[in-house]
Amino acid sequence: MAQKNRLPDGGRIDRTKPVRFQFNGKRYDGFSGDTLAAALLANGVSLVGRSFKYHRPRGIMTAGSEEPNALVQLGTGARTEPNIRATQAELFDGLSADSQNCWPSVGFDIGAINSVMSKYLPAGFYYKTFMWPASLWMTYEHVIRNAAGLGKGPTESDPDRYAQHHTACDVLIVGGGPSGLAAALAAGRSGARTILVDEQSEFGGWLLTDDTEIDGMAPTDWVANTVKELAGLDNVTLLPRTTVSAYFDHNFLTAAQRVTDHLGPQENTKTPRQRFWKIRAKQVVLAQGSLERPIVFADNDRPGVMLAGALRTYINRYGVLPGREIVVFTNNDSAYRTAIDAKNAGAVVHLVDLRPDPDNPVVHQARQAGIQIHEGSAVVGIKGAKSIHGVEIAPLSEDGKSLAGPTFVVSASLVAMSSGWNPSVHLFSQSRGKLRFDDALTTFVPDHTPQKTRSAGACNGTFTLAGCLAEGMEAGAAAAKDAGFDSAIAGPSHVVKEDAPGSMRQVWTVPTVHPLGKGTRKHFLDHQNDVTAADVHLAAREGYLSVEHLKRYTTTGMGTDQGKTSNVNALAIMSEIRSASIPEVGTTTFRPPYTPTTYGAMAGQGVQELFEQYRGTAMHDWHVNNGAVFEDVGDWKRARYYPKPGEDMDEAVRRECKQARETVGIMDASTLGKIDIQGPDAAKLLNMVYTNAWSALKPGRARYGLMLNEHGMVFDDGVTTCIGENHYHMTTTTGGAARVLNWLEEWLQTEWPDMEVYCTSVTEEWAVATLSGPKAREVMEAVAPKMALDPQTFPFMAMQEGEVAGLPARVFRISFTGDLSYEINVPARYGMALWEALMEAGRPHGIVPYGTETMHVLRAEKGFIIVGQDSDGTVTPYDLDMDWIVSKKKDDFLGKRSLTRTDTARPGRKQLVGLLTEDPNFVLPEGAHLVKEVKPKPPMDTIGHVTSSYFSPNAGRSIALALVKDGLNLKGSSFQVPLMSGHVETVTITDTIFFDKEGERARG
Amino acid sequence: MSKYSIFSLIRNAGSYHENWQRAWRSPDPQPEYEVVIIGGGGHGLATAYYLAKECGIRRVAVIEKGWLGGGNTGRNTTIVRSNYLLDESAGIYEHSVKLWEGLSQELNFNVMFSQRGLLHLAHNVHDMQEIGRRGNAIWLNGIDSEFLTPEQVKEMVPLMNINGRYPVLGALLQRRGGTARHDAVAWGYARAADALGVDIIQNCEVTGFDIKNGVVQGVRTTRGDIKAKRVGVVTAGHSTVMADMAGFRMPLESLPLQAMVSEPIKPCIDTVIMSNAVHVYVSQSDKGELVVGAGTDAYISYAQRGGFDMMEHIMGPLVELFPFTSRLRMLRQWGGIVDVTVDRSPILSKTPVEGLYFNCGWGTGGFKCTPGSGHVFAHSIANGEMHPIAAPFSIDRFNTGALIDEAAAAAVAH
Amino acid sequence: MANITALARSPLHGRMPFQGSQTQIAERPFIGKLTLRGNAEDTGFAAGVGSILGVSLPTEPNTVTETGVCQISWVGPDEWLIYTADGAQKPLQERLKTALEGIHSAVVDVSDYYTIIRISGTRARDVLAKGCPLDLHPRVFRPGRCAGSLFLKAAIRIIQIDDTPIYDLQVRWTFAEYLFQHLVRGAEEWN
Amino acid sequence: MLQITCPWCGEREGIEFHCHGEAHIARPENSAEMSDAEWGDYVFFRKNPKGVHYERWTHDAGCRRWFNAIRHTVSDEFIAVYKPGEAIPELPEKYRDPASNRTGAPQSKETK
Ligand SMILES: Cc1cc2nc3c(=O)[nH]c(=O)nc-3n(C[C@H](O)[C@H](O)[C@H](O)COP(=O)(O)OP(=O)(O)OC[C@H]3O[C@@H](n4cnc5c(N)ncnc54)[C@H](O)[C@@H]3O)c2cc1C
Ligand SMILES: NC(=O)c1ccc[n+]([C@@H]2O[C@H](COP(=O)([O-])OP(=O)(O)OC[C@H]3O[C@@H](n4cnc5c(N)ncnc54)[C@H](O)[C@@H]3O)[C@@H](O)[C@H]2O)c1
Ligand SMILES: Cc1cc2nc3c(=O)[nH]c(=O)nc-3n(C[C@H](O)[C@H](O)[C@H](O)COP(=O)(O)O)c2cc1C
Ligand SMILES: [Zn+2]
Repeated sequence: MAQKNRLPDGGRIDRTKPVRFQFNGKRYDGFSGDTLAAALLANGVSLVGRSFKYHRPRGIMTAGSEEPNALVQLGTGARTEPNIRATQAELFDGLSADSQNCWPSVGFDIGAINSVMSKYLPAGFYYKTFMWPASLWMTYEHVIRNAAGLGKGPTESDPDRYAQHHTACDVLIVGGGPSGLAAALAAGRSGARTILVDEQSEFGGWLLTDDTEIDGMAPTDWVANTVKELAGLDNVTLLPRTTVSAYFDHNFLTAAQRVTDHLGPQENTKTPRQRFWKIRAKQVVLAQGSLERPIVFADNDRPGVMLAGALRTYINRYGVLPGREIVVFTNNDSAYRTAIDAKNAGAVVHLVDLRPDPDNPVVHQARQAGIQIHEGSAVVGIKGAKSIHGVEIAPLSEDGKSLAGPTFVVSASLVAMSSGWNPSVHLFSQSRGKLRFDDALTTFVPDHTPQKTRSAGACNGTFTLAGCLAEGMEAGAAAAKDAGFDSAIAGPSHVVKEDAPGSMRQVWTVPTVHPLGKGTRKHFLDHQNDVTAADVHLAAREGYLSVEHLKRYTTTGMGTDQGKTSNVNALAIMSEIRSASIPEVGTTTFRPPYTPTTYGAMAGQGVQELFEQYRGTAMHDWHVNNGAVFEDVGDWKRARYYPKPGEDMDEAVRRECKQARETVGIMDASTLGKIDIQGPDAAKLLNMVYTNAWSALKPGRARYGLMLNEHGMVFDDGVTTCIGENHYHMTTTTGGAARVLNWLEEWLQTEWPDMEVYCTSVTEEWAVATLSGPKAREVMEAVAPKMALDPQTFPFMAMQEGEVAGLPARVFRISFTGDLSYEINVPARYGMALWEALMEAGRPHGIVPYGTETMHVLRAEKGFIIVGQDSDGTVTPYDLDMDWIVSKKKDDFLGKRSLTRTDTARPGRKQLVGLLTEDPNFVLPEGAHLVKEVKPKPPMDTIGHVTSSYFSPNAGRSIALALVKDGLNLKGSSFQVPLMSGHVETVTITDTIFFDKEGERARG
Repeated sequence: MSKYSIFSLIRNAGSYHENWQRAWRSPDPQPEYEVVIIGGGGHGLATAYYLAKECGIRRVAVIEKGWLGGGNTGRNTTIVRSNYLLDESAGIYEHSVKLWEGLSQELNFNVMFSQRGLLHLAHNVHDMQEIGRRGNAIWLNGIDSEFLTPEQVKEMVPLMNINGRYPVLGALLQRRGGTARHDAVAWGYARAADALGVDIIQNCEVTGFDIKNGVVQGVRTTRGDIKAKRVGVVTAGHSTVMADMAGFRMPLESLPLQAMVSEPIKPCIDTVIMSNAVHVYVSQSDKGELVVGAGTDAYISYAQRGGFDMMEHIMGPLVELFPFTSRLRMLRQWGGIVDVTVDRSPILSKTPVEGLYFNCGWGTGGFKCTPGSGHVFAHSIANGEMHPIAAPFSIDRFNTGALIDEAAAAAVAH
Repeated sequence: MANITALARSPLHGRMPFQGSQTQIAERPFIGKLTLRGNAEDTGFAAGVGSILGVSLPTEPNTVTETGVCQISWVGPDEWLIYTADGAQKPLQERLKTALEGIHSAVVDVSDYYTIIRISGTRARDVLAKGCPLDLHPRVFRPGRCAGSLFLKAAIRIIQIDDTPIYDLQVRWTFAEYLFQHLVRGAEEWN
Repeated sequence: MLQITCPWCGEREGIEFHCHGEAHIARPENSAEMSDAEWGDYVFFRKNPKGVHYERWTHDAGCRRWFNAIRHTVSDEFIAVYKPGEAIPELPEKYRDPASNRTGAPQSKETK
């Protein structure tokens, strides 16, 4: 199809590369180098979307990332993306996009009823209604929710990959227009590690639009030369298509690079779609340029109203003239160049200038070009809704508040507006920079920032090209110098011939025939969120005078464009209402990101199967191969049970439990934390961190200990063994390993630096297999023929080094099951060999591998606690009925003083007890509560809760542990446990040992 | 106060919305009030409202150094729930949820309290034990509480990945939980309090106290001294700064807590979802953004912004739990200053200075208690004795050891 | 003791090395590793260690000393890691212990606590940049330097071997798989 | 993300570090004689200043050492870092704030 608005030549598009795409199901042609917006305009498509609230028809307003209107749904299926700015989406073959927030079509949208109703829907209307009847709110809300939102999210997983990239540099330059390029030259030539970033597909910024010569060259030639020089410097990194999204403390900036987006969906997903840069810069040069301000006039949102600079970009950069009859509406000189270029491209142009007597060389040029200039006048209305067919113009009164003459209409399909330029101070502001209001430019410019950053060029309020180049050069050189590089060779300054810009005339709200807010016409500020000048007046009237209240009440600046085109206009109008200066009104806070940033890119490659590590032991593969079902314990994968075909968890666990007590079981205990502790003061350290006494422990002997935090609460437990003189091997819970090591280091390094102790984590150094059960010794005898295994030489709570299955091993006679147990530690590389040898040797004795679930049952049968399950960070050793482990003799240990605080020492605290259900087959759910008295329905007063609960095959019944108020004094009493299901179970409080009360088996 | 309703809206549309009244006045501070409340966040405004409404004390001023609701009230992820483990917590948060349930009507301001349900996901055995205990505790406290199977979770939230690295094993649901429109809460209380005569004074910073013989006499502000025999301090992240002015310390640390929103999209998540093991929480606002949050940064900061690390830490979990979010985009990120106690429970308390009351320590989770806290705090100040619901939350618990340790016991905040 | 080396398995046992055109990634299993702790300013300690290793310990932070037999890297102000041939670590540990008798110090065998993944090739730096916050630019990080840092959620220690560049990454046994997979994933885009 | 200077390793990315709150809180040696309130003050009550803060950090991913830092809690600027046992550095003039008793060097010169 013919691109009816495409100019016969010119532009930076590649006319040899036609590109086909679809919009709203219709096929169109464009060229490589187009953005979707440019291609749509080339094809004469001006109606692109519908607005958020009123569903007003909207077109394309800008040519950059500040676009508030032209948001589209890009792509389909798993790759669909909502809210993509048509002005940023580069065209590729097969691109397909749709209008969003409209139904059934963008041309005929039912939601446009809101526009008709708009007089009932002013800012904040929802706070005032939908309150009656109260019960209907959720229904109202449902309707509101469905009406809101813009595009649709995908519903599938993302097929693309993303990557992150850390980097450091001497000088980071944000923005590759003339200022940024000049800065990059200076910094690059100095030898500094320099990164130049620009969010567009090519460097050049405004120079891709403008025609002012530099050193006698066309600006694009200068850009090409400059980029070529920079590309040749290996200390310079060039990052086009990369948006610096955020500026954090200490010169840390993030940037999102679109690696393949411009190519469309990729078959080879190994190349990341986007790369997220994390940059630590010694020095930063901000050269972000400036954004043009729209003029707030009646119906300034119609498709066909665009920024003057944007129109010029479409003409010069994309070779598109989106209308043949154009009205350029301005308060400053810069739009004259648009008018001239449009005229030269063949359009009929009217210039409407708010200034009564513009008089600058460019004005004369425009006149000479045959452009009619309406001075001291304004556009006061638009004819047409889905497209423009006429523009109403009228002269303005001196104060700009009313019309000073009759309105006349000129035929036009396009309005190009300019109310001046706002420096892009977003990143500067994010850097904690303070802004200053510049009266001449009527906008905010950078003032000072605590970070090592400089602003140069248009983002610094410098709008001449010569000024931009000079400032860029200077900033680049100074930044390099501050980063330690001599910049004497920065290069000569550039020669540019241009006119000084003339003054401006601000009319913050252009009047129309009707008083503001009273006619059918609307003066839009925030196009995306449909906030009008009248809404600002309403907010002020109702007392939402603070700029922050204004923002939140009207939602101005809260859309996906974050008010890039609207904020200053909103402030200005508020300042007029309040008769305050604009700086008094102030700005809202600039926050990251500069433009919306893909979550996938920020997540990087750590997603899906690479989300988080699976920590597996040296024997992990064996468990997998033998059908283990795993559970997550922190980031460990632990074998939970080993079902035989047809078994469920209960059945498997019952079998494992029985067999482990009758013959011998084997468990992988490698995950326990292990810390090597050495030094003359090792015992002293243990005495401080454990509640019990450690001085007397002999080499080869082990002891159980409890650790408290300074609040007096149990936070870890484990067995520590004396390996040799001044040398200990501490074990911790699986989840507590890192915490305990940090705890020891904290005290050693900060509080007791004189203690001579070194701690080294050895958790993964050792693979650990535990043999447990009456036949354990027989198995050991088979695999460790050289070890003395008789209980006299190798008793309970002893350790011995030797050979097991031919492997170097440390064997501990400690037990978490209450049965005769050996914890066999070998270097991790032999873990699998050890395990296989033990299985082999155990086979004649009926060995059974068991998992964590069985371990939990076996230890509960013995009343052994699991810290974190039977205790929860509010439990003292006394609460656990473990007075025996709290030394009465030691002067001090961590947490000691807390145990005697009023509340901690109070009787009647929750204490750990055993529970027996009335029905021996009923297993209480963990977390169920005991109550004083069952009532027909809650609330009921509870006295405690079940912490552990299992069916114990060895006790032949269900067993449970519970924390119960004053539990230790209530043994023998019965209470009830009501469940949500309606079932009420009666339980009796007992002690915590359900099996082998004398404790003979472990010593065996 | 002229009433808001659909009728007033239609009527005002007729006059081009030119006759709406100011939501609240902007009075100059008077030399003396019966009660001064420092801090114009939700809690402070609610306190003032209930003082005027229920305690008959109308000579009340709320002193706010910036703009109303500009503290954590204006920057939180708006989760409301009362499914807390411990009886003391259940007491105060459920008291609050009950007030939420009639709040729009009470204030004649739609605070958009949306009881869309709130899910706590359990991803491992330990989580299951935790929700088991908490779910039962909540239920026995007479608060709604349900256990869901993974299949039921999937049905409620079809876009959730329940078979990820840490599969969903179950969930705890509070149907009466949900969200509310945070700004509207501040504005609604302000408007209603103002209508009862409360002076709301913005852009006025309290810089010191007038204390004689251990008894508070008034406050010093950037707009002059104001006398008051009873002063309530409700300054969230700045509580220790205030305590310092009064000469004592508080068991608090002020940490950055961040949140972020995505670009708005059509409804896709209808519930509030919280996961501790995968460490992210998400809901979708009425406007369409996904509101996402996580834990605090780990260092004290009054900068009211967070670092990038914490944001980044949320991304993996977010995409893990909701793979479709990978192609969505973050629109805005911000931070608040939250005052965190060791036991993650608030402080509502008398202080060493007579007549000076503190309401703070809400940390990462006090928005939900805005009505409840204001209500019991108002009664405490009015009666000179802490309201029974507030009494357990005294500062003294850090000395006696009677912590209300939601953190240790349940490891859930927000 | 019987010959048991055939029974040994490393954490990446059975994993094929990644042989890309621009990046190569492979495990270097079974390197003897000792953690050495002590006070470098204590002349007894320094002399004792020197007598066994033949060199003085690197005391400049994040540097490596090579002896031909051992590679000794600085870990902290009182902590070093010694790499040596597999099998040599136990005798070395014993000799160090003997030489340091009576001096507060510790020598711990951590050979299996960690493994080493070697990454090399022209894209090695870019692959590392995907998860490691260290500035590895040749102006800053060179052969002979080492540092403890992170690769995403894995704690690593990194030593630069030469300018190719080649890096050795030391990682805990249970994070080896995670690190390896991430490095391979990171390298895939260029191969 | 902060950039932090480890007294040993030099400038490193903040993700390698962890903050552990207020520094220079000596563990009381006479806890048995302390009242609940005195003990509670040691365990729970912190300065939490808005301004200059003396705090403890560890270089977890690097050299695993604890060290002290002086940081401004509004600007998040690191004013100084120092090793345990080293004398507390003098505060530059511009950070001295006589109005607040929370800022300024800790009372005890102990550098534990
Ligand atoms: C990112 C984030 C997410 C959160 N998510 C949730 C959530 O999902 N659910 C939930 O329940 N809670 C959440 N919270 C916590 C919740 O926001 C707070 O607990 C709650 O809003 C506190 O309210 P407030 O009124 O006490 O404090 P604020 O709203 O902070 O009000 C305190 C006020 O005191 C003022 N002030 C301070 N000093 C002075 C002075 N000297 N003079 C005068 N005025 C002063 C401040 O300017 C401020 O306006 C979140 C918080 C954050 C930051
Ligand atoms: N009144 C006027 O006529 C007027 C007004 C303003 C600007 N100008 C002209 O515009 C030019 C300004 O030059 P300049 O170099 O300062 O600005 P520029 O607009 O030419 O370049 C800025 C560049 O920064 C990029 N950018 C912005 N934010 C970014 C981000 N977050 N991440 C990555 N890239 C980002 C943009 O894509 C753009 O390419 C001069 O030629 C000047 O004369 C003229
Ligand atoms: C629940 C919630 C939803 C929000 N939604 C948006 C939004 O849609 N657009 C937006 O720009 N900001 C949104 N914000 C963020 C605010 O703009 C602002 O960042 C926040 O209130 C903190 O204030 P500050 O950034 O001015 O410091 C939202 C904030 C909250 C608490
Ligand atoms: Zn270090």
